[in-house]
Amino acid sequence: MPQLNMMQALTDAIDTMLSQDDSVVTFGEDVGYFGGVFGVTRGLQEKYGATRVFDAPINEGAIIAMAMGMATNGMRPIAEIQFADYIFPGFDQIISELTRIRYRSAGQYTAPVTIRTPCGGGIYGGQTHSMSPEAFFTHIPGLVVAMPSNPYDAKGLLIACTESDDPALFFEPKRLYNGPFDGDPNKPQPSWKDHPKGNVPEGHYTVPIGVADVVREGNDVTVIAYGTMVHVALAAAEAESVDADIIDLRTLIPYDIETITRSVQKTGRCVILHEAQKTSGFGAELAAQIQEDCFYHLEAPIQRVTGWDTPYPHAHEWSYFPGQSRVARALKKTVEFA
Amino acid sequence: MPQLNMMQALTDAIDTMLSQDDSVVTFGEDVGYFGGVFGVTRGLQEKYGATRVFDAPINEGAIIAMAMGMATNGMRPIAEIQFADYIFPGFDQIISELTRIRYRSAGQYTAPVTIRTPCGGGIYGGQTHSMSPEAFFTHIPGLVVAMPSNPYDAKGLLIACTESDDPALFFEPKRLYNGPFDGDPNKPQPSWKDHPKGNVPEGHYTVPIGVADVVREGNDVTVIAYGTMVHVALAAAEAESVDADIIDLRTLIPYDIETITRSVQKTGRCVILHEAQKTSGFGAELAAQIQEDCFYHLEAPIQRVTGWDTPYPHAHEWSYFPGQSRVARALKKTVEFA
Amino acid sequence: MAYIEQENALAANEAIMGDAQPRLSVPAPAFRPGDRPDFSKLGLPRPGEHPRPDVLVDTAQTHELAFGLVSVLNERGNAEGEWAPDISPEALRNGLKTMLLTRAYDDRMLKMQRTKRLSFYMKCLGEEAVAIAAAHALDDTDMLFPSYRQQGALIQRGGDIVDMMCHCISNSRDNLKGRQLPVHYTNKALNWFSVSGNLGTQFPQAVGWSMASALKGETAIACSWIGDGTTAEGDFHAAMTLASTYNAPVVLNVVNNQCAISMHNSISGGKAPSFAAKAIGYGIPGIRVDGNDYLAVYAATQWAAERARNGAGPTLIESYTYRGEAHSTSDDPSKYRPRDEYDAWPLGDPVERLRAHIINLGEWTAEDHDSWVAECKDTVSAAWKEAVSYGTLEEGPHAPIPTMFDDVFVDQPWQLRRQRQELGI
Amino acid sequence: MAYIEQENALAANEAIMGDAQPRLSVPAPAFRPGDRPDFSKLGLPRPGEHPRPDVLVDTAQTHELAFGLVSVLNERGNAEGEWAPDISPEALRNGLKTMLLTRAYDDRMLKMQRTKRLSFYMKCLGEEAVAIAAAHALDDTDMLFPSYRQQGALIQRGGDIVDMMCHCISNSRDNLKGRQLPVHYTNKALNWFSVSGNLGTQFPQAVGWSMASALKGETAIACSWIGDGTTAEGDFHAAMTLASTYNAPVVLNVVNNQCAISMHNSISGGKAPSFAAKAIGYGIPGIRVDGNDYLAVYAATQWAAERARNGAGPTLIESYTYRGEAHSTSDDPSKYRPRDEYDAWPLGDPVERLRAHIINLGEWTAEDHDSWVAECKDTVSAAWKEAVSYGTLEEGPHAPIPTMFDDVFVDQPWQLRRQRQELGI
Ligand SMILES: Cc1ncc(C[n+]2csc(CCOP(=O)(O)OP(=O)(O)O)c2C)c(N)n1
Ligand SMILES: Cc1ncc(C[n+]2csc(CCOP(=O)(O)OP(=O)(O)O)c2C)c(N)n1
Ligand SMILES: [Mg+2]
Ligand SMILES: [Mg+2]
Repeated sequence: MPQLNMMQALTDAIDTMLSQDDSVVTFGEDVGYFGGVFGVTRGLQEKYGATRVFDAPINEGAIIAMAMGMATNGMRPIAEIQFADYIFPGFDQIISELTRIRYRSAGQYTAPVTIRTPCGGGIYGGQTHSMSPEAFFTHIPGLVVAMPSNPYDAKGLLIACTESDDPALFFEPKRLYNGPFDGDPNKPQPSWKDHPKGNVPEGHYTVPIGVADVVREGNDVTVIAYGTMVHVALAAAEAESVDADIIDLRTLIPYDIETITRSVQKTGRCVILHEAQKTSGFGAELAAQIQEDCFYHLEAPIQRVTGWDTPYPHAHEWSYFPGQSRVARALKKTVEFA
Repeated sequence: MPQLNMMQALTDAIDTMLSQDDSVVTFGEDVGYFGGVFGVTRGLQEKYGATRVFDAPINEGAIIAMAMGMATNGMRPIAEIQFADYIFPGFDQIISELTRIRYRSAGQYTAPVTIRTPCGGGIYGGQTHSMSPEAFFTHIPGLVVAMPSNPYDAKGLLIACTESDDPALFFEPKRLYNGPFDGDPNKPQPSWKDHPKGNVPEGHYTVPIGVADVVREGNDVTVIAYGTMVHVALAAAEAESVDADIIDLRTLIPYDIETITRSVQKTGRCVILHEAQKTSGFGAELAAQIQEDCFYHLEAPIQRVTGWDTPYPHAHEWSYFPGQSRVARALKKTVEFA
Repeated sequence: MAYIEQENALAANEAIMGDAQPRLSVPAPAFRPGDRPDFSKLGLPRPGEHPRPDVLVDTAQTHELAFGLVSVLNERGNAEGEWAPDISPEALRNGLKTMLLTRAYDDRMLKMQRTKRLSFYMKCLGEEAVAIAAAHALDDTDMLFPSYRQQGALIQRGGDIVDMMCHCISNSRDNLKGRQLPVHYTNKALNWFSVSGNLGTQFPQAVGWSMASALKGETAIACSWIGDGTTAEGDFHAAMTLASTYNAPVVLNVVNNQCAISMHNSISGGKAPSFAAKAIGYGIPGIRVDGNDYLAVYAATQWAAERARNGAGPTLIESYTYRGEAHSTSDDPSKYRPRDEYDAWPLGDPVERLRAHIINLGEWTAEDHDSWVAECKDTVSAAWKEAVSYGTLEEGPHAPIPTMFDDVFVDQPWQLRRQRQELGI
Repeated sequence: MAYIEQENALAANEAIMGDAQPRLSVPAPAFRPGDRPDFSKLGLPRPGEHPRPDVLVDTAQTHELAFGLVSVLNERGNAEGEWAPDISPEALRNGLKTMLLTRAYDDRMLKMQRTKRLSFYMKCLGEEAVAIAAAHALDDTDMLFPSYRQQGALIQRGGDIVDMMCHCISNSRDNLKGRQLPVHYTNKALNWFSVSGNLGTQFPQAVGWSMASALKGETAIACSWIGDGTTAEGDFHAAMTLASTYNAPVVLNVVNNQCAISMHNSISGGKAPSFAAKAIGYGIPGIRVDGNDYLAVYAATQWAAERARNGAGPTLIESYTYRGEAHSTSDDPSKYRPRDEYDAWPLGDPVERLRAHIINLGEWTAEDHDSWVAECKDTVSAAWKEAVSYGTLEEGPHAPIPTMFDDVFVDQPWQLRRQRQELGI
């Protein structure tokens, strides 16, 4: 099996879909000839032509509306939003239209659109190239929300989203494009080369929507994470040798409540991680549901380790990012709580 | 003191601000000559002229951007978004601009804009005239989010928001415009006429931002609600004679954590109510924070009674609305939990 | 916006030009309650005045059409000029009949709303031709992306009156399972998209739909309508930009009925010479047409559709008309415009104008007309009786409550399953 | 978009017109890597060709200006025609000097980015006149709402080079406390708004700002710039609509530098004859100007500003120019356009063109030029040395970490207080 980084795995997924299904098209800002500012669609216009892989005007609402219109006419568009920070001009088309058309038409029209967008910080992108806006979208009925943490899942989940008849929002943690970044900016950039999840099968396969992955088995505390924070959690647990049960959520909506409750009922303790700001972040939903479903089993308050309730600052990026030390502190505090 | 309904109280608040501060202007769709589709600005254009009270093009993003531009030039605009369901074309201007200008300019520019918008269901408005989208906005750093439950608070809070140098989003539960609706659509529409909170002082006064109001003292369970659900909670507690401590949050961001924890530490039990869909609703944030701050005191899981995770249906409006019976069931369940 | 409205809009404020300093202008309409509406200064072009360019004409040659007004039917009900379309008497009668049936349907539904049998309703009085003549000029395989005021086009497509009523009263037969506000019809079988409550969102979607059609090598095109007020939304610009960039086979209509609820079109249109003129900046042909002239609307739509089908891309059509009724049953226009303004409207009634034309042709008589009007009345009464026999909003039966949780996702996720159980169903 | 680009865009696809069926067109630029760029067919109007209408002219009389190109400086560096502005030699020299200082600043910052002293940088090579001549034509009390490529206007306003550098390296002297990406300057003291990373958002804000100015009876106007690609955003339409409706005293600029990162302007501009032509549909004067001609940009801005100050409202100015450098330090244009395309660009270099003009006037010499260039080099070197003495992004010192929690709200709410404590500061 070829060893791919996350960008290559995503290119591979789109290539696979374009080749097997004529109804698949992909477009977005700089997506055509150039192949995207992160190169995820590089080479695809040459391979499939300018009417299946093309540039789109700089209007994120237009991109999503175009995708939706095409989808209601039998296509399966994969639309790229260049940065998650720039998805908001398209927010209305997502919440009012894309995710409602099936419901309001009682199933007469469906819009199998997949929206790909890079998210997260750690690249000195400042407040407009670093956002993790996933929580907003988890409050929208009818939208699948996914965020992979490695190349294998990235390809399999993107194919699953594209083939799903539900609209899907697919977040790509850009700090993971080149390697399993564990939150330590001072270490040399790790690579997917020698990582098991960099092993990406050729051709078609899927990672099921709604199924989490337990990336580390443990008994003392459950850690729920997704995207970049999965690798931060692994490193922090390692460093503090905390016997953590670490869950890579992979799909946020619908999230895998069975895997979560099974784990929390085993450990009795839970720490939730995300890079996005804390207040009303997705960690709030998880904590609220867990305390309801696992009340008897909880031996400590559920902790949320997240970004701060501020925009993502440029110079203080590493004071904002919920890194290993903050995660480790929360793990210890939770494990030792009595 | 005059007895006003909620629309009159809001008109009074805007009138008060327009008369005392030349920098206050108000605009929105149908806000000018007509006075708004709910009549909240009725009579004000005649009184203050077409350059202080005026109609705006049907572009919610333009309305918010215009307000922000004016605010950075010394004005205090009160912008109306005709229905909360239609605020999303303006979402980008709110999250990327209005709420960030102070931060990204390090305080050089500020945008004291107040956005008023009617929210909530119960008027057979269907899925595009019934939304309660407050949760989305509670995840945005830098935005005050308020929702009054009665005419007295409506006037005082709107004045406080207008005078605040922070941008504020002011939700008006439209089902309360004419009376303290308690969730029972079969009873005759109640009126503010004979309600103590319909007693609205003339002239200038404020209800402080960030301070909740305990509308019923009790010992067995804490109920946290805002807007219409405050009246549903009161009626349900009455009907089931549950000794509930009922908190009217009034301000969602920043929310009054002291009042909440004081109450939950007293009762040991908590039920959270909102009309919006459940998943990642504002109830999630409240539950997550409460289980963290009151872990030792909690004797039962925190319950969320909310709208369903679907668009607001037309015919089944009253099966969607979290009415008295659902609230009562949650209260009993929580009080009896052991 | 255009013609005297604009001058009056400005007049309504202090003079603008040549002021010593910047001065804000807030446009106002020519007439408010109490004023005597007088449109004599409107100075519209005469019917037949505009030449009809070849459908493949270079866009740069079409600018005239955006500033003028394509009109075919003259005062005497005769067709004039190059735009006069070639329509069979049979088809003309059908057009007239459809407009009358739509009007009868609207009247009935309004009455029923007044007696609280509907939660809400919206009429299209005076705008029947805008939707019906356009649908008439298109193929049945072309997809329509309407706003809430093109019910006439649904009826033209063969929409069943009983079904439409069942939707409006959310009963057990409502094909939308009671989920939507009245008049937000969806009918895929008739290539009618789903009416959205959110203004303008369908405009760029129509462009995307038409692009897919072209990508698949199909000949079906898309047609969408928005109102004058809605042109201010970003989605108008999104649609025009997409259509221009990709040369999409789509007909984009702006129904300029002079107002948006209470707001005069000069609030959303500003100082624009016309809404059709907005097309110039996108390199798209823009045509302003007399929206109360069935033949003109038909001709313009046919021109645009033929252009699109031949690979020449999009057209923007502004239908210049007047909203004869309240915005909706929640509205009271007497609060913001003269009660008799509609009577003073110089472009007349689309029904009367087409009627006169067909009578002139000797293909229709006053008797035919009266008997059809009577027939329509009976049709809608009978339809209403049948519709309510399937239930009403107030008493039901509605779609079963559990269906409320369907169609959010393809498969119900655990959250919805639990919520459904919580509701005890 | 306009001229040969469009023909080529279409040529790049199968023929469109007259096809038997709808056909999607995806525009492409005239030249890609490997092609020999040849703009000889561009056929631009000659300098001096356009008459200059009175500033209070009726908008309807201005359409010519939207399709043409206002140009003043001819091949020989002489000013031609009615648009030739009256600028003192002193002021002309200042304009030239400011362009050269801006260029020296850009060069230095790019070098520093290449050596990892900055996280990111964006040059404005070839577009200096677009920003500097416009700012020059405005009053210092007029508020500027720039994009990230108008640093020249900030320098024209007297922006301190050291302060600008300190922002770009987020050091202890950064007036934005390290919160913003480099080049996202804010400088209220100089009536320079806050550069946003989100494209186009400042355009309607500028309109709102200018409306407030008019409401307060002040004479200051607003001026904003966006790029060709950004015109596709809804905020462009929002700004144009607001400006038209309220007759706002604002100058709205579209900097058409032919591309948006890798995308040719025909992706966002579609088949539009020009970006200036978009103004027609809003009833706003649109002027396309030679963006590499300092005098032409100055003249058009002055015309628009005077019009606004006299109560005649907004103007849209398209500056036709070419992005001489990469989009940003994250970009590699050789991947999508010919390396030598800039050299082939027919409108030349704004610096060389103004230089030739002032030399023709006998107000500047080659020696003056060289010594000023040298002086600029020294200035920026000295400035850089001073700037880094206040810290760098990598080593700091930065603004104190706790300031990260300031300015979110006027008063820190409990959430932020707690978070600050959690960070242990
Ligand atoms: C995004 C959005 N904003 C506001 C509204 C509220 N609204 C419904 S209809 C209407 C007026 C529309 O006027 P116009 O576009 O001229 O269409 P008309 O009703 O005249 O046919 C408004 C403001 C809405 N439905 N959607
Ligand atoms: C809303 C939004 N979408 C996308 C981007 C990413 N982006 C940054 S610059 C740019 C290209 C802008 O091109 P143009 O408007 O022509 O300006 P130029 O860079 O050529 O000066 C894009 C797509 C953004 N910053 N904001
Ligand atoms: Mg209208
Ligand atoms: Mg550009």
